[in-house]
Amino acid sequence: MSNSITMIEAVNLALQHEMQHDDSVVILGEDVGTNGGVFRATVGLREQFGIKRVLDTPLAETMIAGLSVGMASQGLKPVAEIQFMGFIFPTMEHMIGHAARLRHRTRGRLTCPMVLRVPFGGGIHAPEHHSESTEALFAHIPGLRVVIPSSPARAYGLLLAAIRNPDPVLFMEPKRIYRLNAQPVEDNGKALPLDRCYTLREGSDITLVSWGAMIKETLEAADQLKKRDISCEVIDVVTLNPIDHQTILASVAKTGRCVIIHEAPKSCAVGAEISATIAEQGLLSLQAPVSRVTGYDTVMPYYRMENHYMPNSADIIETVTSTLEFS
Amino acid sequence: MSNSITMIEAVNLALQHEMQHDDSVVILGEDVGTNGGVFRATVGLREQFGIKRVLDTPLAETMIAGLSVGMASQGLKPVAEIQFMGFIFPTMEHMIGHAARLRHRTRGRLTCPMVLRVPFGGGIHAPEHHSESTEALFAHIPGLRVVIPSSPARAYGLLLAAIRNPDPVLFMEPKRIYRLNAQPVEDNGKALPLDRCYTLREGSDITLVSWGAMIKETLEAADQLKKRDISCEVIDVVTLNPIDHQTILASVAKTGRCVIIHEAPKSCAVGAEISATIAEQGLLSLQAPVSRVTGYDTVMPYYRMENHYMPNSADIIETVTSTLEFS
Amino acid sequence: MDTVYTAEIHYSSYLSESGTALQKMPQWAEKPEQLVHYYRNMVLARQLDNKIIALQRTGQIGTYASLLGSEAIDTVLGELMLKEDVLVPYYRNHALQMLRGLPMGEMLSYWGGDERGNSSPAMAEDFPNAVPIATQALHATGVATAFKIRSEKRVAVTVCGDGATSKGDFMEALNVAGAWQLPVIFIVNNNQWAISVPRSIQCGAATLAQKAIGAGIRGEQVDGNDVIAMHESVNEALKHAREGKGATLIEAISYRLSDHTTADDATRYRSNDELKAAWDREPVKRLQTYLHSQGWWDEVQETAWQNEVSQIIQKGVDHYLAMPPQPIENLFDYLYAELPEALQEQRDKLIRNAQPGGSHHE
Amino acid sequence: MDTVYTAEIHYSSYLSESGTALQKMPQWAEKPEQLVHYYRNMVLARQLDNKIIALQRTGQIGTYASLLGSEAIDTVLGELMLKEDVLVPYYRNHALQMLRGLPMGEMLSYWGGDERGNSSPAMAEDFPNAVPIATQALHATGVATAFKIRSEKRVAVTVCGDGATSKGDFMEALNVAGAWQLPVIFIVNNNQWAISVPRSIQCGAATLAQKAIGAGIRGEQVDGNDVIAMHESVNEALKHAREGKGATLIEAISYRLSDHTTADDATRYRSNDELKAAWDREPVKRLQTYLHSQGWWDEVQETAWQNEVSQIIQKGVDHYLAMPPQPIENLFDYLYAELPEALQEQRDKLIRNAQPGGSHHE
Ligand SMILES: Cc1ncc(C[n+]2csc(CCOP(=O)(O)OP(=O)(O)O)c2C)c(N)n1
Ligand SMILES: Cc1ncc(C[n+]2csc(CCOP(=O)(O)OP(=O)(O)O)c2C)c(N)n1
Ligand SMILES: [Mg+2]
Ligand SMILES: [Mg+2]
Repeated sequence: MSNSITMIEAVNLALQHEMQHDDSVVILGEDVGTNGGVFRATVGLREQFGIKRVLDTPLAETMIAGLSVGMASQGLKPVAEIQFMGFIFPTMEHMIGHAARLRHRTRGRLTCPMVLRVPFGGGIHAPEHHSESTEALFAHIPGLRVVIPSSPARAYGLLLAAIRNPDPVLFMEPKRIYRLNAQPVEDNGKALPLDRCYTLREGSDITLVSWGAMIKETLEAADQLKKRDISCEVIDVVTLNPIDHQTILASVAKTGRCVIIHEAPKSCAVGAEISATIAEQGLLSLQAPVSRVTGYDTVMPYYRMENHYMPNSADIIETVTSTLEFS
Repeated sequence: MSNSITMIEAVNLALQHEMQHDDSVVILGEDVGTNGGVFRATVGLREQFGIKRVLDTPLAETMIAGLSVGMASQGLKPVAEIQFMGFIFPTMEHMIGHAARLRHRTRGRLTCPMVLRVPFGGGIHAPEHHSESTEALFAHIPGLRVVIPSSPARAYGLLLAAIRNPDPVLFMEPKRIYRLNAQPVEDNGKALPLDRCYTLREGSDITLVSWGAMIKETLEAADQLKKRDISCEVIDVVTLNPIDHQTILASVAKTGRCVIIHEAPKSCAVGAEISATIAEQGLLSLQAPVSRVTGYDTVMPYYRMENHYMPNSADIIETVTSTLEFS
Repeated sequence: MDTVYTAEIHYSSYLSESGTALQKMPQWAEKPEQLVHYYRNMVLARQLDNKIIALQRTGQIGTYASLLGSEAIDTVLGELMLKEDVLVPYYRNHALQMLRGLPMGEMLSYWGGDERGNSSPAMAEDFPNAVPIATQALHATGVATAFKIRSEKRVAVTVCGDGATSKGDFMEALNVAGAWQLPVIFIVNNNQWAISVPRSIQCGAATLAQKAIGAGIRGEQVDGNDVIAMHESVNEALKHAREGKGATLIEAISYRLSDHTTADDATRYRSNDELKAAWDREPVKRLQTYLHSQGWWDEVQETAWQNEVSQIIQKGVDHYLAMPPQPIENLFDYLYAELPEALQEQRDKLIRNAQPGGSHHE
Repeated sequence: MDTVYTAEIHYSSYLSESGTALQKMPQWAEKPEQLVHYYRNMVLARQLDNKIIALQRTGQIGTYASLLGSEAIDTVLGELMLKEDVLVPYYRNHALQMLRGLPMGEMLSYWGGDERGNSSPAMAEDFPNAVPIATQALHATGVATAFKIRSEKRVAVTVCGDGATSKGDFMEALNVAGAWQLPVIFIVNNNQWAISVPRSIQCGAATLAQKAIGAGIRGEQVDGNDVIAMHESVNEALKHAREGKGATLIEAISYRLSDHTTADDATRYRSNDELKAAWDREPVKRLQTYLHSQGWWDEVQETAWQNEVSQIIQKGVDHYLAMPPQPIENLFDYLYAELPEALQEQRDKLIRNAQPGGSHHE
């Protein structure tokens, strides 16, 4: 029997499962202990596993990342939380310079099986710096996996996979859908594959490629387009580094058209890599130019204007329509 | 009369010129004072302008960036040096969260006319972390200009432009060509335009798009291809954010083919944005898929293997050849 | 073994928790004017805080960080800083921002998710709120560097919480302030909690003031619930900085009487007893008791002032609620001094989408 | 004003600059064995340093950071740390790395631009050199956290320079080490220079040891040119950490007798007089003088040992020079535990390009 749970509950469930089955899993971060995390991702874990496995850290993101590298080198599996994506930048020297390189630098002598969890994205009317989507900064880093779930079930299975993965993983959680759309998730300890795109809907007219909270908008658009007899294949990229281009290319080979949707600003984002790869490797199968529906190349505004910034299903439908009209 | 000078001398000349003509220009960084910078970019400036305008800082990159933001908010024009690109990551919270946003956040009340100079790229047999090319991490940031010169004359004119620009600029200097190919540079105080691609060679068969030290390899490739009667248009992108796509699109509209060359790892790099934009907006003019000649998606190796990592003119020629053969 | 360095950290207070004098008062506090003035401002801050929380609860304003318990800190800083000094605040300094000139309505608009809350010309060269913890400490040192370079007798004042003292930015800022003897003051509003993390877990040192020692700057503790002690300490630090003698770290001992923000529920992680004890030490009541005991303030004045404050606040709220929405093209128009050509098309699209029939028209 | 905290920083030394006893020696130093052993290791380190510089000058090795002047620090740490402790070094600890088991030839290969210099199984769980300044301090606290979580009586030891103490990482590491009472030792090799930046510009505090005060951990200064003082200080700190009592910051006062690296020219920024004075205090000669004065070492032994050392070094260099190049596919094969499919094509291309006729065949 499995209950219907939300994504944030699925995150909590995966953490709990893995801590129970693997003593080396240790949680750390700001407010993850007594408070159970500002989004409640770690609620109950301190009580269950004690203060040696759920560590409330001082307020210092560089430290959280650097400490995790040191702990991971000792064979622990730190799962660190950064409270919001807007506060992740101090971790970058350690994530890029150390976490992503420790295995390479030591030719496998030391490794870094850590996970850095971070909620990201807009849409919850949060204060400044609480709504960014900067996955592109990490997707460019060799050695660092970037994984983003878009449903409770995938959050559960992918987080298990991320923790078990012997290399560092940035696990980005689309907080806008933390509590939307509960679904049954069985606590069966089954990890889902990383480095794979997930095809959420099969379709024949056009391929929609997205990730994170934009999957919600994308699926909504696909539903509405279906009513107009337009058949969308919807691909959730899930792992943004390394990207499983083959699944996307195979889909576009079939549909001939593609729209990529993400919340981050357009320029030099992950959408560019996907669009470029499709055109470079699938040029002849393209019946229309690939289009990107994205955030603007501007600062994520304070919440009053955030809805103007963020792409929505109407934008997607509009772009799909013009892509289908192209000839 | 103008002497032949190298790129590093041109950087020094521009700094000197601007400090002389604008009292608000202040230099800061590690070893920029007495030592004149580890690459000698700031040599002589301390003697000429005194310790209040050339500040040797404590060893702390976050501080260098944060301090610059504070200074710039006061109307100074800090030109800060980060010693190597591998050490730039601690600046990111301030560059992304503050420098790039101060004007936006205060609706123009406070601004951030700072320049962050940083040598980047491989090829000088330097120690670990001294050879990275992570321009993509900054090119994705709205509000932050990213400028890269590839010759002494452009280094001079673009650095003047960067300092005079009322917004923050990341000025990346391809250190491999710091001392290659001296050329006459007149100290005339003329800034070159930002936000513009520079067409270095006109050609009709194919467009080669690159920046930084890879311009050298690209020009060499173009020279050799010319001997085989292949006419390459060579575009130096120069400003990687915001990118002047129009110049590139116009060129590709003419040539129908394009190869993009950069030293950074391939995935989610700036080359992806350019390739994607060409295919999205110029699909019908493309006679062959765009190709990218780039570093591998792996860690920049220690210097023994760096030449295996870095693209060279032979790689470019090979890719141009196959792009021309495509039909 | 030679002793090569010795240091002491001092703690100062003038008013006891129950509002009685602990020592001889400084001269300025022997007359009512300044203290009554402080009291009035603190009452305003407190009542305003209540009002904003009510606005939040009724959906008229966004997530809000209460200032409850830091009234003395903000009030003293607002009084003693000169107009030409520069404030580099954090997100709990809106009382201070108003004392420095920011109209209440515009301050409220910040919490209403509107950048115009940072843009009032009345803010002069003050920084907007820093949300990324401790980053403001470095901006303040940068501002102070500018003052020093230009030989101006101005001071940069920055405020942060106890949690912020653990972040590299804070310590790098102290360090450069010491190395360069900068005219900057670091106020740590040690309200004992960083969201759910208590001071004891944040740092193993006996005081936060002693972080100054490693940077070679002045450091001291002061009762942050005591306007008189705060006044003395801030005054001295400002003088020191203005005279070119360098930076001071003031650890003001206070207590976060509220939840961390309106999005937080502090009952999850701290005891009612602790909170109750903290209310016994709070700054407003304490000063009120003292003023009463001196015969400088009475119930009539209290009622009159509370009423006046209500009206002031209502005006500010009205102003806030009546602000027309900002033009959406602001999203692009303040990103750069001049909009780069490459962004023109995106700007057009933004405007198009917001028009009737557009995908973002609400 | 109450004094709520007092602190002292102590400085310890046993051998004067001219190699005479300054105070009663600890028991272990009243016999020759340990001191002669230290001396031998220091001579080896010094001669090796000369050799590597010669290799660099003749193009046989890359940019190199000399250890000249830090022989005492490395030698003592190499002796007192237990095998099961973990070293988290910086780029000037190669003598220490060798004492902990890294074969000389492999150590040299690191400076020869080859990752295999970090990969010897003899390094056990020790970290490779940290190039990004001060980052290692946090890795060491992470290692110490693992020890503490697992209740192991092991100690993490990390070394950095004086410049590194200004970087946030260092201070964040001290802070968490204090908050969590971690079994970690921070050794600051205060060699007075960070490339061209003198200690006086780096920090306004009288000592760097006092950075410990703000974190609530032990902090002390020691003569880093004095093996006896170093031994006492390190021994005590290890004991303290191993007993679960927490961290220590040891500021070892030394001098960078060399250029910063072989890419640097220190004459540009520091005076000959200062350098000359520093040579009068250097650790090897000082200990030699003391050993001579005690009758524990003589010219014959010196010559014999110098010769032996030459041979040891020559062997190491031969080993280094004879190492076959590493397989180029290492570029991909250690990036992830398993190569992601998406990278297979790039790996193939790398190999193809390196083959005869390929674009990267040299
Ligand atoms: C760099 C960064 N990390 C995390 C956060 C999330 N956050 C907001 S306030 C806060 C606690 C701050 O505590 P403290 O410094 O004591 O200030 P207080 O709110 O108690 O006044 C945290 C962790 C943030 N804003 N910035
Ligand atoms: C984060 C970072 N910034 C800058 C550098 C460049 N750099 C290498 S060594 C050095 C000076 C270090 O001085 P110190 O910490 O005193 O150590 P020392 O070399 O004197 O032993 C600098 C600035 C670096 N390696 N890492
Ligand atoms: Mg607090
Ligand atoms: Mg040093």
